[in-house]
Amino acid sequence: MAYGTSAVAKVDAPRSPYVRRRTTRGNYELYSWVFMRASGVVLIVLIFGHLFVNLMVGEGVHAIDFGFVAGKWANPLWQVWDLLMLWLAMIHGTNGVRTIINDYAQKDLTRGVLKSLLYLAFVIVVVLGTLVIFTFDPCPVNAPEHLIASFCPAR
Amino acid sequence: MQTHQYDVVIVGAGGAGMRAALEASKDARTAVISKLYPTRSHTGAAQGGMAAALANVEEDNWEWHTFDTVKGGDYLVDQDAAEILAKEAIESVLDLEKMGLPFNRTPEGKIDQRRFGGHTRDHGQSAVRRACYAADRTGHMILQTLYQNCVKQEVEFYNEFYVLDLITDHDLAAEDVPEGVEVNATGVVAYDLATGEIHVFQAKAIIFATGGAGKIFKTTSNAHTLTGDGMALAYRRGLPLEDMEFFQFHPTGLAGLGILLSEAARGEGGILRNSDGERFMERYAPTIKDLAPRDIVARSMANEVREGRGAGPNKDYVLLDLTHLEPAHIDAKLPDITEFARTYLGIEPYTEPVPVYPTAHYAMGGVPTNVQGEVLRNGKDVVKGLYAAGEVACVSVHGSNRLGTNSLLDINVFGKRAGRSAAAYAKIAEFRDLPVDPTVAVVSQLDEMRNRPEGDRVSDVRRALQETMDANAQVFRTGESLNQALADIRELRKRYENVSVQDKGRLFNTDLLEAIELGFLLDIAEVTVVAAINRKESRGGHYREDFPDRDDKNYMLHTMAYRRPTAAADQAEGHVKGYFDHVEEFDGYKVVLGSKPVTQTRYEPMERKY
Amino acid sequence: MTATLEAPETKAGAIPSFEVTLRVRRYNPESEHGEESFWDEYTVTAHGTDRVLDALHKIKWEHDGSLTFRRSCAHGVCGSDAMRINGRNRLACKTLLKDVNPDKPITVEPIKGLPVVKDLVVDMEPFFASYREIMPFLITNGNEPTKERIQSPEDRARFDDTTKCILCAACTSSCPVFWTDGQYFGPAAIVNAHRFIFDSRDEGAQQRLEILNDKEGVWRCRTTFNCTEACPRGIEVTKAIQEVKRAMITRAF
Amino acid sequence: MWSWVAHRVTGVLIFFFLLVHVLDTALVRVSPEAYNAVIGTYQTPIMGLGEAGLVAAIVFHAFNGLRIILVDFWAKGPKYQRVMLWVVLGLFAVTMAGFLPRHLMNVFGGGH
Ligand SMILES: Cc1cc2nc3c(=O)[nH]c(=O)nc-3n(C[C@H](O)[C@H](O)[C@H](O)COP(=O)(O)OP(=O)(O)OC[C@H]3O[C@@H](n4cnc5c(N)ncnc54)[C@H](O)[C@@H]3O)c2cc1C
Ligand code: HEM
Ligand code: SF4
Ligand code: F3S
Ligand code: FES
Repeated sequence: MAYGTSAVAKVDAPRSPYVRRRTTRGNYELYSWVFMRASGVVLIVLIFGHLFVNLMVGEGVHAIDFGFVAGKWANPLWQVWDLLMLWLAMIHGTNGVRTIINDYAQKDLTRGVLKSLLYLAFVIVVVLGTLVIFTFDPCPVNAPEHLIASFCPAR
Repeated sequence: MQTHQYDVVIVGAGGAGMRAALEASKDARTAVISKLYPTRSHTGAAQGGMAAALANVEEDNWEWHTFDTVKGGDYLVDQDAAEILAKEAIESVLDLEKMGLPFNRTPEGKIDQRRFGGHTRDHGQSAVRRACYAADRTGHMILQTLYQNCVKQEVEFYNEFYVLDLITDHDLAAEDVPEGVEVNATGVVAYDLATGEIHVFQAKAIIFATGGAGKIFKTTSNAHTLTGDGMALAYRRGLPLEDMEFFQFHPTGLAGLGILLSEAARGEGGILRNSDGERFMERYAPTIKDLAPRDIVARSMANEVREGRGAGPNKDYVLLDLTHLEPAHIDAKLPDITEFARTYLGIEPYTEPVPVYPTAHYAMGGVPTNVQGEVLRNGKDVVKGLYAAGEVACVSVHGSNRLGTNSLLDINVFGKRAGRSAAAYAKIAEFRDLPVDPTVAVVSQLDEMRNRPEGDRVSDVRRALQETMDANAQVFRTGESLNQALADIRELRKRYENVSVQDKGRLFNTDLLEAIELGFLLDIAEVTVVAAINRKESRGGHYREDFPDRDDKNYMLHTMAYRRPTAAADQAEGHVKGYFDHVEEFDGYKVVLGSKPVTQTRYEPMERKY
Repeated sequence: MTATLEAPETKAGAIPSFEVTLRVRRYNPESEHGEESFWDEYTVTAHGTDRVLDALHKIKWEHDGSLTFRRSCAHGVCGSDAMRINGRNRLACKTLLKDVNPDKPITVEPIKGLPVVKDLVVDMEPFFASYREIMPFLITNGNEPTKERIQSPEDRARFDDTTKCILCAACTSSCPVFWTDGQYFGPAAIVNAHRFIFDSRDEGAQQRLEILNDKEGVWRCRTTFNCTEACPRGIEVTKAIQEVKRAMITRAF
Repeated sequence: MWSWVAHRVTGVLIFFFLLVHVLDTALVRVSPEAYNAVIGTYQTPIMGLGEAGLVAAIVFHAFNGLRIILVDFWAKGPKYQRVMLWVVLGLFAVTMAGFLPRHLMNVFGGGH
């Protein structure tokens, strides 16, 4: 019956005690939880549709170029489709990353900074994306002819 | 050292302690001190049920329940207390239900009841459904429910605090205090496990509810922490212990392990069989067979094994057969205990019988109290401000053998009573001065133990104690075996003087506390054996092969064991020449036995047949 | 009726024994290791029906008295000895050595996410504080009935599963969300809230739902199922949490 | 627990891709040349593999997301969570089996 003390590996010292910092009640987390699920279901349709059209139909990635995009957005269905996808995915994703930050950022400061960055990125991307979809001009005036869509008057 | 002041201090947070706390904290500033987190007390291990003549499923009344209790206890029961127990049972079950306890229900939605050993209708005619239950975790639900209500009432707890001394204004183990002189309990000294600090609690009223002492035996259903602390502390202050020779051995412990399989298994139809497959209880108790009281069943089982009809490779256990029951029924009524069989023995109770053997289970004796929960210091005087309830106490509702389901009842009925009495007393009483330095004894004991450089191991001494108790003071006892046990205990006492602990730290030093607990175990084992040697008859849980019959003429008395200075008189109250006049000398003190009459109201002792 | 194969043999000598090594993560601020945790390895002899708790006792009683852990009942009903055994939370008294592959060293660590006090002992206060916060007691209005409250067996069955909890903290301390910052109420508190929310006699469900509708409440649960796998009482913990979530949604919409 | 870790990781992965993806798509506003130049890099084999990984991430995240939703709203969900995880992995394999050959052919084969 052998017994040996061996201080083999060093491991982290235990954490110091804590208490729950504050109560933060309200329906916010509830709505965000429901939203994650609702948007998830809708996103499945939107994203799979998107991927399918972009990557699977015809020649896949190789078919994508300016003309392809222009052609798609000429159709209001795809405009709405992509807009919805953009918004839902961004809100869903931002909310998801927010939870993750809440989980792992222990210090209030780190958490604040990370979240600010997150929301900033959210605003930039959503605003930019929306603008692009709405102000998109499928037939820029001075673009080389071979790049633009076949239905443009310039061709 | 820290000092606290409370009107009522309760030691122990099991069922009895918390039931008392719920009562006391309504009217008095109350603290509960417990060496375990409350929900970890051993009340939580109780499985089968809690008796009350609710008559929800069949005709029943509290008088029948009283009779069964008296008869089950082999007539050594104080009948006034048993009446209270049976009468107030109904209210205490309803109390628990109102506190939220999720009892199993009848189809009409009332509290369901089931059969249990020794519970009969019409004074022994046939088995009756009297045990109220919540699956096979009734104790768990009681403990949880009481704790929940303590949370609701914001009861103050000191968890993982070990009470190591009782402070009284007269130390009866050292001085001679004549009958009638007032003795007061004034406080307790506790040890905070987490920090190693000593705390003194001054109180107007103190309630002991520290539970049992099963760890004096090796094979036991009791927790590692059931080391008889409360009994030993009272005993060391010279307060008597009553009826300690009566220890209940539960018939169905998992063989070799002692883990309990509730009597509910038999209540739901389980059958005991020997190696021939014979339902041997038909021979020993033709009327109620497997549901006879525990002492009878345990003895019958031990007898089967002794006579070579045990099962297994060593023929050292019998079998509990549930295979004829529907698996769905087993799952609904006995989920936990069948799980034990699977986990610990790898046996599937649906299809295989389970190996069982008697296991040390319940201390019928303890700190004597009256029906108000007040602790007695002899046959009649109470210790002012000291109360006890639960397994630590002996109101003597269990006599020489407790009926299944009567203990959960006991802790509720008498826990409540003790709590109420203590709060009422605290209202009229004043705080009494503590000695100048109340902690000396405890501190020096701890320091000595901690500082002893090398010595015997605590675990070796404890194992030796448990082994001799199992071998010599178990289901079958003789004068010879008991004297052997006593000799061993004397020997072990010497070794105990010399044990040392390896952990010398202050923080969470469980090594040190195990050493202290071993001291309690030795005290309890000593009284148990001395009392057993003196009782030369067989009654209930105490079976002397050299005196196999009950002797009402000479022994229809409660044993009262007093620890006294060597110089004290060799007679205690209740001295009966030739019967209750045993004196046992130890180094530095002696144990003097006396007696206390049994209160009889309406039931004359009869032969106990089932 | 014959005895079965695995029937225990009480006679010494007849019992097959084997050697088993335990690798215990220790922490003792009073030792020379100070605030640093360290590993100790012990090899002891064990028998067929021995549990991890028996092995720990053997170490404590025969080799190293300073090894510290909590235990009481020794058969899985008091909830004292939840610990991390080979990376999984279990009760030491319910884990048979032969079921955790005794051929390799068995690692034993304190449960995660609660402050360690000494060796395998953690500070349970934060855990019980969360429990107390969810008002774990029956709340009723109006007059008490003279006899028991009536409850049908079906209504009683509704919350049976969650009445089994022994507050061992195996679940909460296995939850990766709880590990992150310890602010989450944790599955055990929710289980105990569930026990009352779905008790037909109780009238405090709204208040409890309100309490758990917290940033640190049920919504932090990410259905990782660790708790369900850890629960020694076999409670379907995640299911209970989901039922509480659904009750909140029904209430909000 | 590992399904949750994977869900988390894929979620973050997709999120960062989305950021980049919106930005590059925004280039269509700048000029067709710029857009095509960037999109052109998507068509290299390296990016093609990356893209396959992304699709894998989305597919897993999506199916596992559905599993989570079932756990949340279907009373028997928690009971069958493990079964459903296998179903998710199965569907994932099937979908990828349908997608990968085609995609890789487009990336590597294509002859453009
Ligand atoms: C396995 C099993 C099954 C049972 N089944 C049934 C049944 O079905 N029906 C029935 O009626 N009875 C049953 N019993 C008996 C019954 O459960 C017990 O007798 C009863 O629960 C004892 O309750 P208690 O409150 O007196 O003590 P416990 O519940 O044991 O509580 C003791 C308390 O005292 C504290 N304590 C002890 N020493 C100290 C100290 N030195 N300092 C501070 N605190 C201390 C402990 O921390 C604990 O809180 C069973 C017993 C066992 C072991
Ligand atoms: C394709 C359809 C999608 C479905 C069905 C889906 C579903 C879900 C669900 C149900 C959750 C909640 C998980 C939880 O609470 O435990 C979730 C979380 C998340 N999702 Fe999605 N999602 C989809 C697409 C996306 C997209 C496109 C992104 C990126 C922009 C994304 C990023 C995230 C992130 C970051 C989380 C947080 C993960 C976590 O907290 O662990 N998801 N998703
Ligand atoms: S739910 Fe299970 S794991 Fe969690 S505390 Fe209760 S018994 Fe322990
Ligand atoms: S482990 Fe934690 S995340 Fe939810 S399912 Fe259990 S509480
Ligand atoms: S010691 Fe009680 S649960 Fe393990």
